[in-house]
Amino acid sequence: MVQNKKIPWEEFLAKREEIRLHWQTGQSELLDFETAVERLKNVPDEKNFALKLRKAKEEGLTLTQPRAGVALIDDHVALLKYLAEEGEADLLPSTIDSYTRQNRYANAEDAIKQSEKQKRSMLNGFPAVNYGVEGGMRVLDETPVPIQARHGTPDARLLSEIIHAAGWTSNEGGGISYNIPYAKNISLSDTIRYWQYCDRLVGYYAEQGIEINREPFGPLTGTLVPPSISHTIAIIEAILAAEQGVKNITVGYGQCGNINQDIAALQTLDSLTNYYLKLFGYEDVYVTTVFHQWMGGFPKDESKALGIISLASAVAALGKATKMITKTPHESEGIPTKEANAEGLKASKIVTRILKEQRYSSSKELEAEKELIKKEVNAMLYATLNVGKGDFAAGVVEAFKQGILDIPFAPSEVNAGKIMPARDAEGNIRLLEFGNLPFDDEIKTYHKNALKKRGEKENREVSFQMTIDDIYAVSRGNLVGKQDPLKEFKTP
Amino acid sequence: MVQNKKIPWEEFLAKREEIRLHWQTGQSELLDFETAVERLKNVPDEKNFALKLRKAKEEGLTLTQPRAGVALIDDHVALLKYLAEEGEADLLPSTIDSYTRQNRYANAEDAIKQSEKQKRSMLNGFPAVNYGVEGGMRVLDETPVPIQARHGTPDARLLSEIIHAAGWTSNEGGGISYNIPYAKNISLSDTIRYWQYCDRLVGYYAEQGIEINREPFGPLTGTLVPPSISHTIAIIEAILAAEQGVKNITVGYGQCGNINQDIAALQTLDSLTNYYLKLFGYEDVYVTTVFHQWMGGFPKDESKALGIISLASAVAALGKATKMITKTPHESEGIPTKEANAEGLKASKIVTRILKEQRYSSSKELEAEKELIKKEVNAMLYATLNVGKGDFAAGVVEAFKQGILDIPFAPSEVNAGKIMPARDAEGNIRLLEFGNLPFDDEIKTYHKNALKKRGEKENREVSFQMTIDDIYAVSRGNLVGKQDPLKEFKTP
Amino acid sequence: MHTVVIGVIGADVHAVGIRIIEHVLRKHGFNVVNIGVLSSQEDFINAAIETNAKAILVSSLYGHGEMDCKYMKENCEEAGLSHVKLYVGGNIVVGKQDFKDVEQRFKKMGFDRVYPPGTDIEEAVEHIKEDLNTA
Amino acid sequence: MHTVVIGVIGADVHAVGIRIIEHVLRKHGFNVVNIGVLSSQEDFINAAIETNAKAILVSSLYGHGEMDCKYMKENCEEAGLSHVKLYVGGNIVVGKQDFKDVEQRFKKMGFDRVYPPGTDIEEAVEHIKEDLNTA
Ligand code: B12
Ligand code: B12
Repeated sequence: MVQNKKIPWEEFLAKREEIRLHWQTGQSELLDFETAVERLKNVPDEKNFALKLRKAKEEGLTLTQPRAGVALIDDHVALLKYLAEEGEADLLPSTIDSYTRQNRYANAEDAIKQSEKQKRSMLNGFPAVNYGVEGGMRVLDETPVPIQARHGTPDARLLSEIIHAAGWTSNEGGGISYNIPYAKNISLSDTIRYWQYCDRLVGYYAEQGIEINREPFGPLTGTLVPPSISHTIAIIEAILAAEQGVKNITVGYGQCGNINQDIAALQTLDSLTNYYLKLFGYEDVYVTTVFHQWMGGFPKDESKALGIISLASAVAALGKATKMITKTPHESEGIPTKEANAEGLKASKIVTRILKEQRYSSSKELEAEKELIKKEVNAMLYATLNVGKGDFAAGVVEAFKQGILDIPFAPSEVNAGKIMPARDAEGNIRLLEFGNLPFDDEIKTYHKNALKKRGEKENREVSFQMTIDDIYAVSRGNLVGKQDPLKEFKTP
Repeated sequence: MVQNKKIPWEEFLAKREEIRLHWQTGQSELLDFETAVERLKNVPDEKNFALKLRKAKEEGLTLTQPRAGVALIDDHVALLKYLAEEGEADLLPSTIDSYTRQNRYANAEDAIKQSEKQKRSMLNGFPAVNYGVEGGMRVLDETPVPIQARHGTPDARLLSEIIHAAGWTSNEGGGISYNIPYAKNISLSDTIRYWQYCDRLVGYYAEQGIEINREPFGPLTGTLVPPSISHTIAIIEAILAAEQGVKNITVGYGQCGNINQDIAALQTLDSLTNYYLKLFGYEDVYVTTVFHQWMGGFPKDESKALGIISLASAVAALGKATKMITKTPHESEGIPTKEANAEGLKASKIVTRILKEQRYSSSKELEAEKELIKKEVNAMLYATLNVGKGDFAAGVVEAFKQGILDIPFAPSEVNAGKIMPARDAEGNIRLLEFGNLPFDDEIKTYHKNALKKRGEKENREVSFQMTIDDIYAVSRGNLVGKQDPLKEFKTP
Repeated sequence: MHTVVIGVIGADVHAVGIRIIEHVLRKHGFNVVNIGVLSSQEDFINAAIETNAKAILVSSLYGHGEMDCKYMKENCEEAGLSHVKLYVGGNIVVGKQDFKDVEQRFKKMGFDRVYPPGTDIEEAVEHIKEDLNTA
Repeated sequence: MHTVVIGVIGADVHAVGIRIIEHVLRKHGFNVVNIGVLSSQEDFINAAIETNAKAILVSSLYGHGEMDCKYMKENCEEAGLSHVKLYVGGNIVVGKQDFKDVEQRFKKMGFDRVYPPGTDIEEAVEHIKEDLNTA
């Protein structure tokens, strides 16, 4: 049974030897710890992800960071440079391709060759394992700001080894958040172990005086996820990381669309993560937050996409998110061109800068929403701890089995998939079906009443059709999905 | 001395004969009242500006309206059609060119000819007087939504006659708002009289059962105008219009940039206008509000411009403005292409639609800002009434003379030009110099303290340099202007 | 009642669209076999053989669709499924490309119908009905 | 201390930029004659004659600049002001046009320097100093 216990050093080293054999680039001498530590110590402060986040939080700034990654390293470097210079990105990513995420390095190798031949990227990201530490170093050296790996990899151990040795000072992911939304039938025990390894690695570097940032993937499926659910996962992953020695953690949240709910979510994300980390004995972890611009389906029209991007930026800035992952006007179509990516960045940048001196005022509605989130998070955390007999790692596995933790629209079979979200009349994400979530009647009644009101307003039943309408809504220019009375289903 | 008294009908008719002689199109038979009334009665409801605004207010929607106007009528019609179809504009304008605004119809005629020759618009708007009632009718008939004339014309009497006879059911302007920001040395008594005429005309149509909307120009100089000042002018112009029989009025406000101040402004604009109209005996006027997207200098970068446009849209929607005048990504450069204009419209549209179910919550900060605005408006209105010995029209003339009313950065010599605005640390527009504004010490101290805090934060003196920095700020990507320490002045 | 196999091909985990496709096809009376995300060509083909399906709807969102769909038609034919209609949709290539080009490439690969990003599934339903009833 | 005449030409009422231009030129030690908005060519020329100015800065924001500036150079010459440098800036044409074209058109009309939208006035100050000291 997996447990929330720091991996013993010898065990870690033994595993490490094994993992370095997964692909030839694992054998590079640059992966030897002495070399890697040296390399990381020489990363200048302004290229250290963890330090830049600390500074931003202190100054009340919301930093911008795009998604970006292409198959060929020359193009990848050029792309990142462009996004920093023309796009004014404060932080850079390297989005990893989907073959690498599934550890299919041979497929990635093929695709690199094909991309070279066809002179266009046949991959949806940068195959960092195939390019190895040397490639990663080049990417960092030729770009002006800190770099983070962003992916969706259930088993990112080799990838993590490579990127950190290359001097990349942040890694996204987690045993839950990179499993449930990104896999079909990988066991949670396995992915938690894999990510304990990645965190232990960062913990080791921390012991050497090197601050590396870790970021659980906040938005999960990006599809109508209620804030309390993503918060609970983020807090558990923060605790799991802290146990392995991670000292700098960014917890994340994807825009829901109702501003009051979004601000309540951002404020509680910060306060609750800090609260529970301390409660469970992790005293010296520096917590920052990341806001993801709308993660669901985007409208096709590029100006409308920029409208949503800018609105998201306003929310991030008012909610004092430390950073924000930006979208692009090409979102609904495909991986963006560098120009489209920079457009999203620039629109985001000016909005966050214009609003940097402003905050969202406290109000009755805001405090009510925060209370609800707090209660729900508390209920899920304690139920998880309970079924784990006091251990969060064991608890997560059991909680997912029982549906105590449940993520809407997840592809994973490990996930119960019994809850169903829908928006209330003001666009807040509420629950239609609670599955086995450990919520008391007060909470459930709150959700039910909210949805009932919407039903009354729209003069229709509260049902899965609302959920479907809500999934389409933003891409069609609304937040609360409208039923289309013209669309009647006929049987063939 | 000009007075706030309904123009006697005979006097109006006599003036009318005279005005119709100002340019040949004034002699069209379509201007005869019988024909004009007939025409207006046949305008379908969905093309009636006043009715569409009523409906939007009842539904809590914020409608979108661009600026647009070119020299040649074919191009103008095509432009408006495009903005309604591709840009999804809810309302259409016809922005009038600057020669027409100065009643220089002969210059406009030249420019039309030149435009025909050069095949590009040599005018910054549509010369509606030159095209006459026939032209205006064609514009309305070939476009799908209500049309309003938007201009900046001190003497718009002939223009107003022509557009209403053509079936356009809204006219922007006012004796103060189309003088002080738009002229150098035209007397206020004259422009108030000109606009009393325009209002009397609308009042006449109202008596015939035709609802026409009138809109004082809210943002004035668009440059750091504190909300209480533009509110005061808007309310006075609403009162002057109501006296002449206008029944449907849209009062306006230009985005300041601090969201709390902007929402406070929008809410008080609606409540105060209604309050004072009733207080002074105008019971049956339907009031709506218009929010102008940022009216100061724009950034050159088009994505950044769209960022500001979208942010403005969020504020308009949360503040429940009935409509919003949109800007475009070309704002800093010149009159936009139709594509750029549609881009601004679409970004605006999606943001207002996404937020349509949401409102801004009441908070301590919001109520405090509203209180301040109310006090200031009240002080200026009563001082104006006082120097007018109970008459608002006479009062305005005297109040401007004494600097009791004073608009920052106005070109008009009628304006005292003694006040100076600057932003506080959160970006609210405050006053640095009060000139002769009739504010009590409590109000003045509030402003002074706010600016003092900014000075302390930025470690510099509160001075005109702050104002200059604030004027540039948004175009450079900030709200609160940053001093540029590199820029030291040397004498040649 | 026609049987159709639906799923998301390759290393792709986008799970939302396919769920709605399932829902809509069911409402239209189809017998839907949803093999879910992360499905290989073999998974599609086996499911089609087992259930005697008349059509396969391949969804691909993540960008690798072009590589994942290579030789799918040939593999279907080899498995004796030449009669089975092949549909593909989603965000089937990397980046915003001219859709006419993309459509041609996939038609050459043997797909009967190719759908651009964000296609309303109702539209495809009409095509499927048409194709299966005339077939 | 050089004298320069500044103003906004034609039916143009944009009053903010010119105010800042005045402020900055003063700080740099120029003797500034600001004739304000809504100024005709004659206003500029008369002011320059009266004050013996070395340069005229024409600001035009509203789009009619091209028409308002027609024959301005010729009119200056006629008034005996051939030696006076002519600058123009702001948003001097209608719409977003390629600035190189615009610059050429205005240079042909006799303007010594032509500035694109949003020019930092500090930049122009350097030019004016240069032009007037070598003149
Ligand atoms: C939500 C989302 C995610 C979620 C998915 C959660 C989950 N497990 O389901 C998360 C965050 C996990 C995610 C991950 C990734 N994503 Co993603 N994602 C999206 C997003 C925003 C919405 C997709 C969605 O759910 N739409 C709502 C549903 C209802 O619509 P739909 O999927 O388009 O399906 C409808 C129609 O297209 C049509 N349809 C679909 N298939 C078919 C097939 C046929 C035959 C027919 C007729 C019709 C049809 O009918 C469906 C129902 O109406 C899209 C962009 C967008 N559309 O705005 C990107 C997008 C699909 N993702 C993309 C990418 C690259 C990724 C990642 C590789 C990288 C990353 N961003 O982290 C990973 C991939 C991981 C993997 N291995 O697959 C790209 C694909 C790029 C490309 N093709 O060039 C997109 C387009 C974003 C972008 N522009 O970059 N993603
Ligand atoms: C504020 C504003 C207004 C205010 C002006 C208030 C007032 N009385 O001053 C109001 C709302 C009244 C207004 C009215 C109109 N405006 Co206006 N306005 C603006 C806006 C948003 C900002 C201008 C400004 O104050 N900028 C701040 C100052 C500091 O910058 P600046 O003016 O650019 O000046 C600086 C530099 O350009 C440079 N500079 C300027 N001149 C010169 C000259 C020389 C020689 C040099 C070296 C440098 C130089 O130095 C200055 C100081 O740094 C601009 C668009 C923009 N820039 O974002 C449109 C803009 C100038 N307006 C425009 C138009 C069309 C109008 C109207 C016709 C229509 C309308 N929108 O109602 C009327 C015109 C009325 C008239 N007869 O002039 C257009 C002009 C279009 C074109 N050229 O193609 C613009 C560009 C907007 C647009 N894209 O459509 N406007």
